[in-house]
Amino acid sequence: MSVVVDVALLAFLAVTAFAVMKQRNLFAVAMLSGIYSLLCAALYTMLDAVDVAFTEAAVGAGISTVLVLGTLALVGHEEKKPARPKVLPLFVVLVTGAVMVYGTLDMPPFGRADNPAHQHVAPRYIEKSGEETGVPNIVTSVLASYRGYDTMGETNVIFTALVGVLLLIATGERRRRLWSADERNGVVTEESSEPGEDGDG
Amino acid sequence: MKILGLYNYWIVIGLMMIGFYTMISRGNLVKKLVGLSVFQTSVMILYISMGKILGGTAPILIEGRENVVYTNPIPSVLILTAIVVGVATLAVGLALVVRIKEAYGTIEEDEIHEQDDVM
Amino acid sequence: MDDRVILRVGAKILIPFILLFALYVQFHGDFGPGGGFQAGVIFAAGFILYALVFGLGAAKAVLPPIVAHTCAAIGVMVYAGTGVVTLLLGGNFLDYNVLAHNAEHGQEWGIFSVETGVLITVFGVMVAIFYAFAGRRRSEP
Amino acid sequence: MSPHLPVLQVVVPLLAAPVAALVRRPRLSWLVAFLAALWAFGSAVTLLHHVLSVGPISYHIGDWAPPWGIEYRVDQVNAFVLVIVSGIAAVVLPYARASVEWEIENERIPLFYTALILCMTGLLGITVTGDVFNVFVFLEISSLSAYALIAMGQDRRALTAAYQYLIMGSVGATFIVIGIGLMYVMTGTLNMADLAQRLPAMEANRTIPVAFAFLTVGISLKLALFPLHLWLPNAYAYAPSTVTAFIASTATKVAVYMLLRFIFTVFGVAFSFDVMNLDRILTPLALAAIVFMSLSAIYQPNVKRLLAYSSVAQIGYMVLGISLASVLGVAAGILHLFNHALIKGALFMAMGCVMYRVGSVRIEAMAGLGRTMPFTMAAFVVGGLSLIGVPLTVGFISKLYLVRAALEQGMWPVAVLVLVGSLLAVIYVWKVVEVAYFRQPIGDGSIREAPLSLLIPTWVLVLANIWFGIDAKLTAGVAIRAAQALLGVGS
Repeated sequence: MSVVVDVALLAFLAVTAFAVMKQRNLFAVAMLSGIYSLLCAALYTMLDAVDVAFTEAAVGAGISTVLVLGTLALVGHEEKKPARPKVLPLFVVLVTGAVMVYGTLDMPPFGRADNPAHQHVAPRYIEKSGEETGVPNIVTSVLASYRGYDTMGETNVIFTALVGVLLLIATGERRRRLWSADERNGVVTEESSEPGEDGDG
Repeated sequence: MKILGLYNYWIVIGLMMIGFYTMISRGNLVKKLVGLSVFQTSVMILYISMGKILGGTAPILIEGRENVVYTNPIPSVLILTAIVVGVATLAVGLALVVRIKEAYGTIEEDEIHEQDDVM
Repeated sequence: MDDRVILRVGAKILIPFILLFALYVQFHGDFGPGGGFQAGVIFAAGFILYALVFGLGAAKAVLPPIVAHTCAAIGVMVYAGTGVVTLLLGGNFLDYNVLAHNAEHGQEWGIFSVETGVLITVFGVMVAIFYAFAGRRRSEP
Repeated sequence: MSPHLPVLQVVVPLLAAPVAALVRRPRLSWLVAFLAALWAFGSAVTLLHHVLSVGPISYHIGDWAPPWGIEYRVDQVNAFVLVIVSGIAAVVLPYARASVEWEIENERIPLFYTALILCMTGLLGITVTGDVFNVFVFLEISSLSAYALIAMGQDRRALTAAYQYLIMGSVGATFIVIGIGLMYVMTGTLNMADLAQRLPAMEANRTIPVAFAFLTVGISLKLALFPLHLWLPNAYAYAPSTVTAFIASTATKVAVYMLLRFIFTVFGVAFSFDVMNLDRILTPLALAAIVFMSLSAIYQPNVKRLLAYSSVAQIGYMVLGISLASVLGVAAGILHLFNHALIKGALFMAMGCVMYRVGSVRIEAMAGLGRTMPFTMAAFVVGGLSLIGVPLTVGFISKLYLVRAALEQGMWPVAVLVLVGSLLAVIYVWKVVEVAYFRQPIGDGSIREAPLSLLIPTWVLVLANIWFGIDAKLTAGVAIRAAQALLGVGS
């Protein structure tokens, strides 16, 4: 049963991801990526990662979608160019994918209890966290105590994101006109296409 | 049996490739960021798949029961952090896109390059 | 205005429950899925819903941006401050065992304190980012 | 020394960031940032001293023993990098005050300093940690703040540069996460020392090489290794002067450190070079960077962009040293990491002075500055000489070690290419110097020398270039000990 659901969810995910790539109306893309997150959340629940599922649903389908929609309201929602395949990106992606597949060949099979990842650090969390921290949810105890420092970093990451967003678009008013630094002093402004643009080496 | 055991990973790799391709091949700046999200989310699925133990249960201790198999909590913990990082990156990226639109009047990569070359 | 009455009434009914649910998620995080981060997002979602239905101005009157920014900064300080307190009490950084007379209570306090920090920051950041995007005027092409 | 210094080194700046945001006054937040940088520098020097005299420190955060908890581990290598990052921050911040007031609008300044401290915090956190996932978390702190800081440039191209950096940086970070995940699935641990113990048992496994490949490519994106450097030139060219000076001399250096840490400590020199043959990829790429990027630098009409291309070439020198995988080679890489931070810091700060007075850093704008801004241009000349590698400067020491390391392995063509890189540096430095000293000043002659608040920090770095160029015993000694520690040979 769970295998069927698992396979079906992954198939839906693939279709959605493909639609995200193909769809040129960005509002639709925003909704599709929200759906993608919800499907992921469902998959995480199947995979016993309930905390992650909860977060993905709240963040991926909620906050991210709101942010993308808010941006689209400011920048317009039509992707202009008809998408045509590009050779170099396709090559890079295929190589990356092939390398990944090669890497999975010796990976421990999905879901086995004797996989090395489940043998080393995790058992102590499962056996001892109850008495060591008194918190039944192991994810919470690892997140907030054993690896609490990571979570402090994470809190700082979103604080950094806020600082970045405020620096960029804090005031309702448009920022003063951006100049090419050269205009200001009347020094030559002619900037013909620079040789070496984007590294011609 | 081995192939079936890896099936999950391969689909996820496919998802990753779609996201990565969307990100590096599209010219629209918002689309690139959505591609990035798909790419990152797919990596998260990969992590969560690694943590799953078939027949296990969510890693929340059940009192008074022995021999319960719990799924590995570590990937969950890492991915919770990664989700936050993902949305943080998305927010900064979108703020940049808003500013680029204001400065250039477009969010299409090739049109931006054209303008910079003329300048 | 009148045609949005269902939306307005609906939102007014929903928002208290959303905020309540956020608190439940915060405090139930020890026992079930949830925790500071999820609670912060849900808490922020309640405010964002308010802003969407009643307008950005009304939301900013309830929760001025400056408060949201302050929340974001204070949450980080609560988290790192917990670590500093454990240092002052003679433990390592973020060693919650020293926070109370025995280790288990100490852990409980420590986890509670850092989860609160996460809640405050996430709430502040999410609302402030929403304000920043929503308050920006559309640029002329 | 307080036993908690390794963690306080990072936590104090981390706490200073929200304080700087809360005070909301430009001057006050500058002060907070400056104090944070001073604290970081002081503790880094203390840590380095302690590590050199006593030995590596391991600090268990939360008092959970590794690999269950997160470990901070300070040894000869990262203590040295900590000193570089925090030292540059401590010099750049006094410089920042005037420069930032001029380039950034007043209401943004407090947040600007907040982002600057966050960037430093992130870099320090990456450097000091002994846990691979913690690396990723702090990497994102430093990257996100760097994207925002770069976008603060006055030219609108700063925005597109920041966006491009965000895209490439995020790909890099995601690759690093994939690599970490693959290592985790095979070993079940995230602690570096623990990984180093468990990985050798899996040499015949096909997953570990893939993890290695993803980590290397991801880090190479962050350190702008040719040909993954595309984000760097525009980002350096259009960012505010302070940001360029800080990021150019720290961010890529920390990325180089990450590369060192992963290939030597986590995977081990035997796996990286004998099994994966990393040198066969890194050496040609490093040489290509040195030659092609130096050539590109010659054609740049914007001096900051010219220096940015030169940075990609200089990263080539560092990677070249690492790819030799000998004590002398790795030491040369680490030494150049330090020296190049001094060189580029001084050069970009000199350009910041020019920006402050002239408002442009295009080559034509340098005309006559040798007369109107003598101290600034003198700083540029000394920095330039150091970049070329003239004796009595730090640049010479780096190249000396690098050439010796190459000759030690009989790779004389490599040594020749290092010297060719220096010759190319002569050309692009000369292009600027010629315009500055042999052309008539343009404009109405109102251009004056930069204020002392900019000149003094610039000259501090310039003098450091000479000081460590004459007396290289300290830096070279530390670099050699660091290299020995990384390669695991007698120390």
